[in-house]
Amino acid sequence: MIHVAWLIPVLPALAFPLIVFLGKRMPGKGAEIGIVAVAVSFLMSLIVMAHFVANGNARPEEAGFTWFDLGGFSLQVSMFVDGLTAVMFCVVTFVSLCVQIYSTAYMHEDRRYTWYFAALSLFTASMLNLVIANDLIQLLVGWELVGICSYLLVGHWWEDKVNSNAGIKAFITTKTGDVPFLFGIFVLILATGTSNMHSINLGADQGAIGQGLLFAGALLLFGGAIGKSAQFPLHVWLPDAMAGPTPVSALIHAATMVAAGVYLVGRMFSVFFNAPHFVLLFVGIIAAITMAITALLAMIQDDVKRVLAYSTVSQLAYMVAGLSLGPAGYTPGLFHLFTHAFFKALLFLAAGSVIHAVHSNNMSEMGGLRKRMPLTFWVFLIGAAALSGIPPLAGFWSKDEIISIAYKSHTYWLFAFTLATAVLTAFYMTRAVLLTFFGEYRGHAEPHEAPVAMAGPMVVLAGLSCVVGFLGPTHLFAHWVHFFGEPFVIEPVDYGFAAISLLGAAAGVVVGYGLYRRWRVPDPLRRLGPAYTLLERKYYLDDVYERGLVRSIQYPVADAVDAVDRRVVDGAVNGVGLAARGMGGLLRYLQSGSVQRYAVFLFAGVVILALIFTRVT
Amino acid sequence: MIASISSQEIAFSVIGVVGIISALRLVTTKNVVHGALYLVITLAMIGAGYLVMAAEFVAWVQIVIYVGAIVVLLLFALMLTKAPIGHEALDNQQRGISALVSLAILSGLVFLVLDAFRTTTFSPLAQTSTAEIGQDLFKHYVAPFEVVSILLLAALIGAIAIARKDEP
Amino acid sequence: MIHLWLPLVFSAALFAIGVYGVLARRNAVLVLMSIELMLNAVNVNLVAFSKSVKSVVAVAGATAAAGQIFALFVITVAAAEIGIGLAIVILIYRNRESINVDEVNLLKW
Amino acid sequence: MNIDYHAIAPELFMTGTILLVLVFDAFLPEKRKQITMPVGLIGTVGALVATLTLIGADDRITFGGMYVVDQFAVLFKVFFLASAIVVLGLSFRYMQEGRYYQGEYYVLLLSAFLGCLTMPSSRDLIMLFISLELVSAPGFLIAAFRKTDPKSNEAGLKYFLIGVLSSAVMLYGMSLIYGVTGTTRLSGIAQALATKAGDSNIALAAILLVVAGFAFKVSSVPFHFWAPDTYEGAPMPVAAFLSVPSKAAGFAGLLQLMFVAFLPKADFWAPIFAVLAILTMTLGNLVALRQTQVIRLLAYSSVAQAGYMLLPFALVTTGNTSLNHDAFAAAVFYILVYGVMSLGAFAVVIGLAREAPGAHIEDYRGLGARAPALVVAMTAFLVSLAGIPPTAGFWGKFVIFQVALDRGDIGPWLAGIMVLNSVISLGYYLGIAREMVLVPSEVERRRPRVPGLVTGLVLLGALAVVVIFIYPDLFARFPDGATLVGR
Amino acid sequence: MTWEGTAVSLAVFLPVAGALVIALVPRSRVSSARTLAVLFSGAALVVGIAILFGFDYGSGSGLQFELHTTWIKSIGAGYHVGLDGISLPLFELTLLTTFLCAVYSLNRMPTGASPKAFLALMLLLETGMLGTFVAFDLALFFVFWETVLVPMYFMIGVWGSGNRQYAATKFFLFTFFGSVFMLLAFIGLSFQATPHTFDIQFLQQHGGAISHGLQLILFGGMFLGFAVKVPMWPLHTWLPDAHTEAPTVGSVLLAGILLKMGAYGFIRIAFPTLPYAAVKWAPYIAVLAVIAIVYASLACLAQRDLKRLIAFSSVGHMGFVMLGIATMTTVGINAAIFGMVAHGVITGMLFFEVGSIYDRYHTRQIAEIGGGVLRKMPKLGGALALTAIASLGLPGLAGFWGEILALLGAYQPGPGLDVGLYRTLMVFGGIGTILTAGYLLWTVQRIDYGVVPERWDQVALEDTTRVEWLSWAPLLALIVVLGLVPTVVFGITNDAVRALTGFFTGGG
Repeated sequence: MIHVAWLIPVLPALAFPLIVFLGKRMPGKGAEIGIVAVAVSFLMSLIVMAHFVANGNARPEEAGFTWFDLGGFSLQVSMFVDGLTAVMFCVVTFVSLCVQIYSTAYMHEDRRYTWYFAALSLFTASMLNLVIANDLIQLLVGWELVGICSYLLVGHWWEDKVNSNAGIKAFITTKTGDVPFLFGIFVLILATGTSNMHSINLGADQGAIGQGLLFAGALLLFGGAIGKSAQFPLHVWLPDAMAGPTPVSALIHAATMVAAGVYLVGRMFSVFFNAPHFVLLFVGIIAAITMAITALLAMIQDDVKRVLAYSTVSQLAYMVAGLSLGPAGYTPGLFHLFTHAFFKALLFLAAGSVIHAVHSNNMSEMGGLRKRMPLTFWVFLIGAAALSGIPPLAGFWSKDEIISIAYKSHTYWLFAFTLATAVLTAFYMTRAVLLTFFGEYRGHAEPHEAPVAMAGPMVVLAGLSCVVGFLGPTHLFAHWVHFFGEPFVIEPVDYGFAAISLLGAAAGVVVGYGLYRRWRVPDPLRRLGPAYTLLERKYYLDDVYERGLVRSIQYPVADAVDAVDRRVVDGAVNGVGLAARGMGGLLRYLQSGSVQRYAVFLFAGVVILALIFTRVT
Repeated sequence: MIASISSQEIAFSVIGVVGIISALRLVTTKNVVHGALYLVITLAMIGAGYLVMAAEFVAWVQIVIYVGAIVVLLLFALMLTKAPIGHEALDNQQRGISALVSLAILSGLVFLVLDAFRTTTFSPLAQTSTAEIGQDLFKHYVAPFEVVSILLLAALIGAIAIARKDEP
Repeated sequence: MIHLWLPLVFSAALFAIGVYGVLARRNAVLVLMSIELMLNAVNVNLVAFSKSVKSVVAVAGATAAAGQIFALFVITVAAAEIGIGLAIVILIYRNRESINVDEVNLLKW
Repeated sequence: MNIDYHAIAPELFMTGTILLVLVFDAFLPEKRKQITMPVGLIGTVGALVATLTLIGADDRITFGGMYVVDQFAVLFKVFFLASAIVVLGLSFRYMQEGRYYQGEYYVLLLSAFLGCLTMPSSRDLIMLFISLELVSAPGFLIAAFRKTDPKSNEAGLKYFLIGVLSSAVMLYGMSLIYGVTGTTRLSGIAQALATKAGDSNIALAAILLVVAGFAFKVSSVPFHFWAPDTYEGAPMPVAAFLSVPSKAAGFAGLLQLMFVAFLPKADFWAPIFAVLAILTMTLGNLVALRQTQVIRLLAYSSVAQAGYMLLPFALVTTGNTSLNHDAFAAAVFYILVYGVMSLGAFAVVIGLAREAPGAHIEDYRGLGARAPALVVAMTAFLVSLAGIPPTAGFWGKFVIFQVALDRGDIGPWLAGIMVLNSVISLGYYLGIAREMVLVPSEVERRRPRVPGLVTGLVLLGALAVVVIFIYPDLFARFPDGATLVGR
Repeated sequence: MTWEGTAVSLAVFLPVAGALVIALVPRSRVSSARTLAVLFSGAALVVGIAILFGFDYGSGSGLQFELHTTWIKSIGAGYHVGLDGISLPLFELTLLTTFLCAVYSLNRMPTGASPKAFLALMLLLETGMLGTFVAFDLALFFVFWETVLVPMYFMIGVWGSGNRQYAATKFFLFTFFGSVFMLLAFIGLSFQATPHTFDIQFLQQHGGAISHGLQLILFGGMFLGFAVKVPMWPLHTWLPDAHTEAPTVGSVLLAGILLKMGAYGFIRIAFPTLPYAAVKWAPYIAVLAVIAIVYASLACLAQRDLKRLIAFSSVGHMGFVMLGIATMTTVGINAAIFGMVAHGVITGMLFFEVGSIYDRYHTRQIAEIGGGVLRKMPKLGGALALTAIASLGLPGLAGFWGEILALLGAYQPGPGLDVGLYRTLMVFGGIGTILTAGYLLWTVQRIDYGVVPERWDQVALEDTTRVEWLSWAPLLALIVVLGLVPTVVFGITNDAVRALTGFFTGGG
């Protein structure tokens, strides 16, 4: 079965053209094609997973065929299936399946319903391709394709310029990270003569790649991760990307695509690990900055989706932080990726349900929904608790592992950051729950509970959010996903650290409850004064990018280039033409019309020629 | 530079000076008819020069065609065109540059001639006779002779067509 | 015995004077006369050379009388040219009531 | 003495034709004078046939070496007679409708063509001089043939004055050549110039003066000033005559002088030609950019084209026989190609003379829609003049470039200047095409009534331009085989 | 006269025969001219497809379907045509694109003068373009090269829009300016072979023997000719004008094929015949190429005219092609050829779409169209979005491989080239890809997205017609196929490119 694992991405890929060309004529307007395809993929993923569950140290499955030969090196379409791949398969196909089922209801009245499902299928296929790829270029293909799908889906409601702007911003920002990523690929290809990721990893392990090249390669690759996983300083696109339909956010911007950067680091971990130590240090620093600043931002958002978005960035930073701790953090980092996918997708779907009901994203127009949408409330609460690190839910286990590993590996500063972020996380999630579901209803629409198609996936995800966490302390996950042969440091869960992180979470919850028990205008955090403004302005980063970089290139610089092109470059061309005409205009005055003047020229010409050419001895 | 001056040279010099002076008058005179007369003198002096150089056939052709025919033709033209008299009427505005060009040509040619032929002399009498010229003309130069007749014919017909007053 | 330079300088002078006349005179007939001076200068050259070139190398087509015959052709052609020139002058006079060469400048640039 | 009558049969035919036309003219009633043209045409065709019999024959030397009929001469004679047929065809309706003295016109035109015929056979200074005058003198007259038009008078006067002055300069040079070498025979001059006598300043100056006379004929700067004024003022077929047969005759003479008589002094005169060529093409092209009267524009264009044809002369060196031969062939080939394309362009202008007698460029607006065939042909001619494939003019330039680059030294520089000039020239050639095709006419105009004969000639010319392009060997082997006797 | 020997010539000259036939169609039966154009270009395409089947892909480095006879003895030019792995993709692209243009013209003929003339010129143009890609004799190459000028001049000048006369004249003069110097270089090159020859294959094998100084000069001459055509910065200014003013079919052919001729010339002639000069010139070419990439994308941001924007984008995309060539590596040159084919397909398609938008809106000003095309005409808008996304180099679509592999080539340039410089250029090229994505997405946003402006709301605008689909579908399919299965090009080119790089890596 594992030999045909390649079918997992291929099925949704086939679904895409089918939906595009036939979808409109199907009874379910194409949705069923996508759902069936991804459902089959999911089942196959489970089978693949089972293979690794059955045997934690099963050999990775490699296969491939030549895509094309070019000069000396040949490019392959190939697959590399190991435990990590299998886990990712399951996550992607499962979340995609949930989201697609959910969307049949959520997007019910959308005018581009069919196209929406086509894009979802394309995304799923691309993401799965990214996961299965054993070739950097192939991975890049998937990498960019998920980017364009994100662009298309974020801008799905492009009638409103805000949405298409967000799509462009998402694409361009991640593309900015992709360029160093591309160069990193070049470095590794030229260093090893192959783009096969497994070979490159082996090469790095065996010391076949020089330190300098590893350094450059790893840093540049991380550039891609910064873009895709929305790490500082390229995190700015993700909150804006919330402009897309909420299920899209759940799938792409919470569970899968944004995790691709983390996955990349995990997949190429030999390169990072064997590179000079500074690389992982740098990765950790970036992660620390990101998790802190975005958690702070999440505190003050009014838009529930933005809260979740910043939270996502922050949690991604957790994962990255985990990986930055080296082999010890490898499994926890990826485990957090795994658990986060469930509860964050759940949170988004639940938020979507709320938004669906109240026709607004803003928490200031919600409140008191606990009674009107009890199911949604409960699942949201489960998600929030999981995210906040309340045991025994999923987030607790994975986050706790990272925090404790940070401490145990003597990376105390990172420990401090992770712990502080945990407090903040608990705080802002408490705030979100309170503002959304408690107090009085402040909205205008008539809220109603989600239909079955939406509720089902939410319930399933909620259930999973409760249980998947136990894969951590039971070390099952570590058996499937580990670095370098053997699972790393398997030791019993350190309840001391669990207590610390739980304490932190509780602190966050308590403060949040204290502040947001009742609906208050203005937000109590405004009392922070200038600090609040700083957060409100998103540390002015968007302003710097937007006004300083994008607008200045888009208008003054571009206009200047255009002016230079017209006036100077083209001006020179036209100037030559005008000069020729001008000279012609002057020279024609020689033709004065007076025949005797002509005769003067004639004789003078002879005399001058004679003077020049006759040798005067 | 002149080792000895022969009588022929004296004669030629005199002829030359007269010819040049009248030529100069021709291009400076204020009266066109006078100009024609100066032309006659110059042409005649040239003919005389040919005689001194013992090229008598050319000399007589010179006198007959130029003095006899061409000058008359020119005089007719002068009368037909009622040319005005006076400095301004006969000269254009570029006398200065003309003089300059003319002097440049003169000095150039004189330089070249003296440079090449300072010492060359010839004895006129030892040379060709009219009979020889006639023989050569019809022996070697029949072709141009025939062609030039067509030229004259064409010039004649064309000149008539052009100068004729009536409209076709 | 004549020094060759003597007729040649005479010819050069005539030629130069002719050039001056052509360039500086505005009356078309005078211009024609000046042209005659130039052509005559050529003839003086030819005749003088025909008397002196015997001493030059023997080359193809070097006949004794070539120079003088050349001069005869020049005279003939000059006559034809004068005829043509005068015809044109008269034509112009008929159309413009003037034969000032410098006024003939409809066509220019 | 024995005269080779076969050798001079074309000239004899032509002479007979001239006399016959004269007789017809005398006896035809006023309204039927146009019949003189077919008479002349038949005679010209006869002369052409006579010339064709000389192709491939041995070189015929007659009149004591003064008159030579070699393949070079035959080639040019065929060319002249062919262009004579074209010019006659172009003249027919134009002259008939324009109240001209038709009989006299054809007599003069054919006389000038007789001069063209004798030119490439003339291997003697006297003969060259006479031939040149025979080409020029009737030209002076027919340039002024629109008698009531002051512009035509002016055209004649200017052409005449510059022509005669140039002749005088040339004759002065010839007299000096004679004085230095003792002969008027071209081969003799070459012999003498190869000796010490050729080293004198006066010999070099004489060469310069002789070149000046022919430079006038080919309208090289600074002897070109007559050309634009005369082309513009003269009747259009006369302009066509001046631009092609007359110019080609000048080149025929120049080729013989330079490649026979003056070849030993090539190192002296080649740089002069370099200067003349550069000045000529550059000035011609630059000024042509500013012209709005098409004939005048074509006149400047023909000045510029003369510059291209002069360029191979600048590449000649004393001693490098094969290179000299290539330069010679390149010049001849370009002249022949130029003849086809330039006559074609004039033919189009003449064809449109009924609608646009002033030949102003605005008159041609929107012609693309009204006379597509004519415009296609005109485009072919213009593109060819600019030297762009797929037309014959391209190979014309190509061979010149080839020789120039083979020459090395100044050759590449000259080629570089020439290509720049090609670009400039394209500016105004395109200008004509633009007015004809791209700019619509502001006023409603009818389809032009183009004489059938002219249309036929135009299309024939266009076809020739393309055919020569596709297979230039058809044409290019002539100059290759056209050896000059005495060289 | 075998099929092998005549097939190429048949494909090259069928269109010109068609042009003649069309020219002879009487004025009253003009509509049949359109059918004839489709027939003749289709016949040529059929020959091309037959060649595709007969081509031996195992030996792409050698000339196939070769015909080598004398043509002009006096000049030394031969009629030498054939196809190798480098020519074949471009040859087929030309056949296909022109055929599609003919199909498109069935009901989208530019207004103006006689359609007969337009179609005849288009076919004449096809012959010139095809010939350029198959000629293996410099003189023949040049002839075909220049043959495209006249038809294109008239296509722009007569059937173009607004400022067409200026644009047409500029196009003609500018390209002619470049090519005459190239001609001089060709002739100069021919004299360096003994015996003198214009045969490209022969010259390639003997390129190393030419003195270094002369090589640099000859390369300079060729550079002018090819660089103007590509066009490379700063010789590009004819392009925006010409593309903008040309009728749709003219723009498609200009962008789709004509520009490729310049880059092809570099690959086929300049680099292999002058290996020493190539190494010396390549860094400058690379620098100019990268300037073009960045400059063009910046200029694109400033364009208000949709067509001009697309036109400018060609400058940038050809910058990638030139960067690939200038790396002098197998990867880079393969990338360049791929990039050319991809750009031909993509930009050709973009111009089709822009043309169709113009046909409906009668304006090219982005602000006047005002967005909402995707709402108003979902098919047209969708096709535009797809093509634009392909243009920005998305993997899985055609535009990707040319860009990425050109950059890869720049990371490790050929022997003798400054690695530091090329890597710096690579970085700027990478920045260029971001800017490219930026302006293309911005353009899609401004055209496709948003609500339909009021002024167009009530106007009935027809979505893509059947004939449009007919002429677009192959290109759209190619965009996807090339992206997913790049072997369709690389499989053909790789051998030939390897053989070619041998001339300057081995012989330099």
